[in-house]
Amino acid sequence: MSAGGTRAAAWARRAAFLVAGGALIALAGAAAHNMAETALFAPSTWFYLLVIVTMGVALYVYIARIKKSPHDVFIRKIPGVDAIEEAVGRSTEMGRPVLYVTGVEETQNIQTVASLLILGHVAEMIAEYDTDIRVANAYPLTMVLAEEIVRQGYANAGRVDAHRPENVMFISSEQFAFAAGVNGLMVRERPATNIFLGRFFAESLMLAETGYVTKAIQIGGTAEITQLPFFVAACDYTILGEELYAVSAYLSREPNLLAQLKTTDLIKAAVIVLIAVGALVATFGESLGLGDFDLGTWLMP
Amino acid sequence: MADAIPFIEILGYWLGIFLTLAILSFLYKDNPFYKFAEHLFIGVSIGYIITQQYYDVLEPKLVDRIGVPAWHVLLVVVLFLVALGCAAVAVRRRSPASVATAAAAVFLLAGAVYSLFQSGNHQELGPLVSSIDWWIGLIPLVLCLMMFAKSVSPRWSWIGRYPLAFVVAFYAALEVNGLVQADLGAQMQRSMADLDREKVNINEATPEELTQLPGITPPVAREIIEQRAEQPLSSIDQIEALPGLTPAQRATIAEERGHLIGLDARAGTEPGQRNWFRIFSEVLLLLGLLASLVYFYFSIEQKGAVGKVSRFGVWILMIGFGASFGYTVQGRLALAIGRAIDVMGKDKDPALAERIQGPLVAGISILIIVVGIALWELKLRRAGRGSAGGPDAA
Amino acid sequence: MNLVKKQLPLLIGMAVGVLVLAEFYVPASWLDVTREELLTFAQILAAAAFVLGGVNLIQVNYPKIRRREEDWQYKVVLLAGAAIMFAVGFPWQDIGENPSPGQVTVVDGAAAASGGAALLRVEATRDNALVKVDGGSPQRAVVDGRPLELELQPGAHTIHVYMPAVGYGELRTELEVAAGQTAVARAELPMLWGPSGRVRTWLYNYVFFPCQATMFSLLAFFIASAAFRAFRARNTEAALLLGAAIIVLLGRAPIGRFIYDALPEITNWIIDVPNNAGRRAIMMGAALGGIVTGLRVILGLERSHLGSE
Amino acid sequence: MDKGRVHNRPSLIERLQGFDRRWIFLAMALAVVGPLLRPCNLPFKASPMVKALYNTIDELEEGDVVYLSADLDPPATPELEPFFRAVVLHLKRKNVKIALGSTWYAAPPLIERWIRDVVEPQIARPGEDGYQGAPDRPYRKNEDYVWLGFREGKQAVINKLGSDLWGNYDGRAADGTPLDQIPFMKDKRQLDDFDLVILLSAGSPGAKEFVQQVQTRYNIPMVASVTSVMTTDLTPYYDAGQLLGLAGGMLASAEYEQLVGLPGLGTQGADVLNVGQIVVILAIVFGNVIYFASRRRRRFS
Repeated sequence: MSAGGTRAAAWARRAAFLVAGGALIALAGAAAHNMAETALFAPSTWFYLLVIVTMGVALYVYIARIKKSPHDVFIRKIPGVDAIEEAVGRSTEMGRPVLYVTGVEETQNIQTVASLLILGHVAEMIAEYDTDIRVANAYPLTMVLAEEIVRQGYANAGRVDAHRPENVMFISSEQFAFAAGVNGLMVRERPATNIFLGRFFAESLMLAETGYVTKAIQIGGTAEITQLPFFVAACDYTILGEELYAVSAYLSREPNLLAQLKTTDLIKAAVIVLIAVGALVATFGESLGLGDFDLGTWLMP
Repeated sequence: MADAIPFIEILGYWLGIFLTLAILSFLYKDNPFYKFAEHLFIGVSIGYIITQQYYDVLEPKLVDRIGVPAWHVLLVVVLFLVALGCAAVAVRRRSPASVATAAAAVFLLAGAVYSLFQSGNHQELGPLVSSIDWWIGLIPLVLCLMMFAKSVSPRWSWIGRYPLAFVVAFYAALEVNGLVQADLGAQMQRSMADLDREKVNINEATPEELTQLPGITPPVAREIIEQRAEQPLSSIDQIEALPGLTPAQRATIAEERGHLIGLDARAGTEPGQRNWFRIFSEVLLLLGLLASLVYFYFSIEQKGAVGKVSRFGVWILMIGFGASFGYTVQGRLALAIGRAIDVMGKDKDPALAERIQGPLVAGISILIIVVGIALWELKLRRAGRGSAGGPDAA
Repeated sequence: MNLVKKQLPLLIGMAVGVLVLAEFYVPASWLDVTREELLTFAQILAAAAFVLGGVNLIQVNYPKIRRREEDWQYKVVLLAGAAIMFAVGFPWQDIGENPSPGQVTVVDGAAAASGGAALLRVEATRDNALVKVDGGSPQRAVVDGRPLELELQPGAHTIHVYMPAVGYGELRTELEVAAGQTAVARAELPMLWGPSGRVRTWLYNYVFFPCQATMFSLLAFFIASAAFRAFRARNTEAALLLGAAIIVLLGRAPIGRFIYDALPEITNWIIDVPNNAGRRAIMMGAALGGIVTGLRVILGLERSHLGSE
Repeated sequence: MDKGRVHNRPSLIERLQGFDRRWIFLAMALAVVGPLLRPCNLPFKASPMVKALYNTIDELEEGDVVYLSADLDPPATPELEPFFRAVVLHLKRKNVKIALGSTWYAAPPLIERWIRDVVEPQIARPGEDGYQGAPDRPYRKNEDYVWLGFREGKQAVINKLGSDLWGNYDGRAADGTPLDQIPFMKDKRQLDDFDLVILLSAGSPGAKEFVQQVQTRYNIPMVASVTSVMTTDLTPYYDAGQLLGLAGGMLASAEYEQLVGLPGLGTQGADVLNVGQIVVILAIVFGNVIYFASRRRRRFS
């Protein structure tokens, strides 16, 4: 099996190399073909391309580095993350399930992806604690993924037998029918912990409110900023915006995710510096002898 | 013409009012009326979504492009798969049954393909099939069928990975390009602006710049331009005194005066006038932005100076969240107001509202729901189950 | 099988991602064409996903009815609702001959008309039909059980016979009459099925619309209760949030000006300065996060969305 | 023992904390219905973002064509329908042609209703109470306006509108009329060809996705009227000049109604907002008074 696996993997790598190489050649060829009529590259987009390429390269560099020495990576404490384990523990004590809501967006949404990543770790934790989980999904595709991820979480904890597929539910893709469905679940099953991670819209308040009334410990997190005030208001712990992505890295310590976090931080630092310099140049440029130079327009004509 | 509206429509309004109140009864507790309305709504929305998606997207983009009814193509694809599967089994097991099935499938397949070409309604199919465009049109159909594979059997769920991988990567790429331009680039550009932008000099400004000013509508801007062509304005007061203005315009301008954020703060009559409050605001905007970005910087422990900066950033974020909260409350209230206006018939033609009698129907609905819930609770109590859970049952 | 089951989907994803990504930076026309095709594929798949969702819901709910699980009666309501909405969404009138909305015939002789005028008689099969002549104000087509008769000036006219409700065929024609002629408009106004049909629109207007809108309006109530029971000035941050919230609430209501006339201005300033500063930071941070996650998907480093074996 | 019993009896504050929230629901219901029965018509003035929107539309000229994307569903009607009525009146007075489209499946019957009630008939009739300013004229289908229909696809559909609007709508209007037979649509092949894009957004996909996918890329003049909830999400776009005007929520719609002189649903609703918002503020204040009072008690005992 393992030999077959490696051989297949090797073939896959070769195939990947071929496809990628072929695509590149095709791209170059077609571009050359088009050169006569159009330019190879839209010059006004250079800064965007620079950002994307830098991020792509940084991602690979960080992955390599983190794989070599995974413990050298520093990430600041994120309040609200430690709360998840605590809450799962409390659920176990009370003998009540943990409710995990993956948000009301489809799988292609990056927040849903982050939520599903965190779900994997929560599922593992739950399998270890021998607690029950309920996962509520707003889209069938999300449900399909969530189910596999929960199964994997149970498998990682060595308890595949305890996984029950019907605990991962598709409620409704109609936003409020979804909220009502999850509310009904909370009222009926009285989970001791509610975890809302992913993209949320208007239903965040309904969910957090009902959860508050059922006296569950609530952890809310979304990058959908309009909903954050309500999570701040009604949840015990809140994961603010981008921290959502950081959480998945923090929990898993997985090279990929840590590299993602490091890459964003790298560019973020550059952005902070650029903005500060740009604003100063725009304001004091004339006294510094730079004339009308505007960094913003220079970067993004 | 409210009297011409068929009675069935009036009945519809009544049903709508009843369902509205049935859903609002959730506020008392979860109950059969709410559940009925909720399930009816979910059901209707499923039927609605499927048909809407079919007629507006799948039919024009998929079915019309293929040029034959989708079921016909589906039949061909299914038969093809059956034939292929049987052939594979036949080769491996050498079983006569699967050979026969495969042969039958191939025979039917040939028939189906033949009928595809021969069907009288689709005579243009021949040239269609010979075009590459037609074959490209088949790709999404195949992807759709792959997506449905999991519904048929969990063992086929891996087939669903193809459309899924396509969709996820596709949207990821769209989003990357959108984010880098609109949410990163454009915002950076705005943040690098001059902190000390001078007041708009109304003697020099373009009409566009003028209309950006509070209280200056395009007609007022035209007046200013006319006036300054004769003689430059010497003070902001002169705008109010322009001869061509209507009293309403004059009143608006008077309202928009103000040295801190109003017209006087934003406009001057000479070049190079400073707007100190604006400078303060721009500096705060910049520092607030940078501090909030520092809060979201994860590679450094937030202690000492960094801690202070990021704490300032959190404060800025919280003020923003407060603003967001205020707006959200308003939005939610508007939803309830909308329902109240609808039920009370305030948005309708008076004659129609007269026929609907919204408040009366609402009263009757409330009565029905109250009596119904009371009976239901009584029944539950008799059955010894106590009160059912509701939003306040904790 | 790993190749077919895992690597190949990933590779397809990578290829699609790179193409769509590159299209913005490389102004090659073949990339444009490819992108247009891919966009259409994505649209079709998005629509098909909704259909799949509906099918799944039926798959989930039907066993509940069969097993008589708790609240199974409501699932029957759900499935019935879906079935009815689905059935009425089909344009049944397209099967066979399409029913005509009626026709106008012009005959000689207009007994009731005064000299020099023509006559229009509207024979509508539906009592509620309305008639508009030359875009004027509508009139009932059936008056006291008798067909409407109108005098027309000789010449060209537009006649519009319709129902005051959606989902019926309408008769819209232009005709020319001479003095002394009678135009007879026979309006059948058949009831239509399908996307803009009678029953479907009725169900949308009186079931889908009020239910969905009311579901949302529950939030007005929940927000009031959350404000009372959960919204606490626990610390500096929460206090700032609260303070800003109250100012904005007052400043964004007409009453704010009566309490303190600079409140709307202060509100605008809060929105423009602190709010925009924080919001922009979040936006930029989220954009960076989104870009890296997107890149990971495109580069094939991220495969959790494909599930595991 | 006596002491203990005194302690066990719930204090006023504790009783207030256990207060049945259904009383708040009732207060809210009264706050919403009451002002509708007895309007007080407090005056208000338009905020800068709404005025900017008004000015942008006011600068359109006769014969211009706007693309109006109504990405909404029934719950958004109280906030966006008044704006739709007001802006359509404004456009009709200026004799601007309107192309309507949607990216939300829940919208089509609603938009068809609005077309019947607002776009086609004359809405500002001279001499009628409440209406100020010039009258408008009835709009004719496929001559003055076109209803293009709904297409699914989130970001994909918006991206497609930016590059190939005709392709997105498969070359035909919702009623099946080919677009090349509609004179004013002949040269409107993509969003950039329109003189202005007006967005009515109730969520995602909506104004945010339009700015991300097409506005910044093609530099399309764009204004948006959005639900209250989304407003603060979009203000940075307005501030950075990506949106030329922004109207957020019912009050903004009322302000627009006031600017065009068509007091309607928004103005009616703005009145109710006063009372409702005061109820919420009182709820926050009372809730916190109780919270702090109980905290102090706990500290003393």
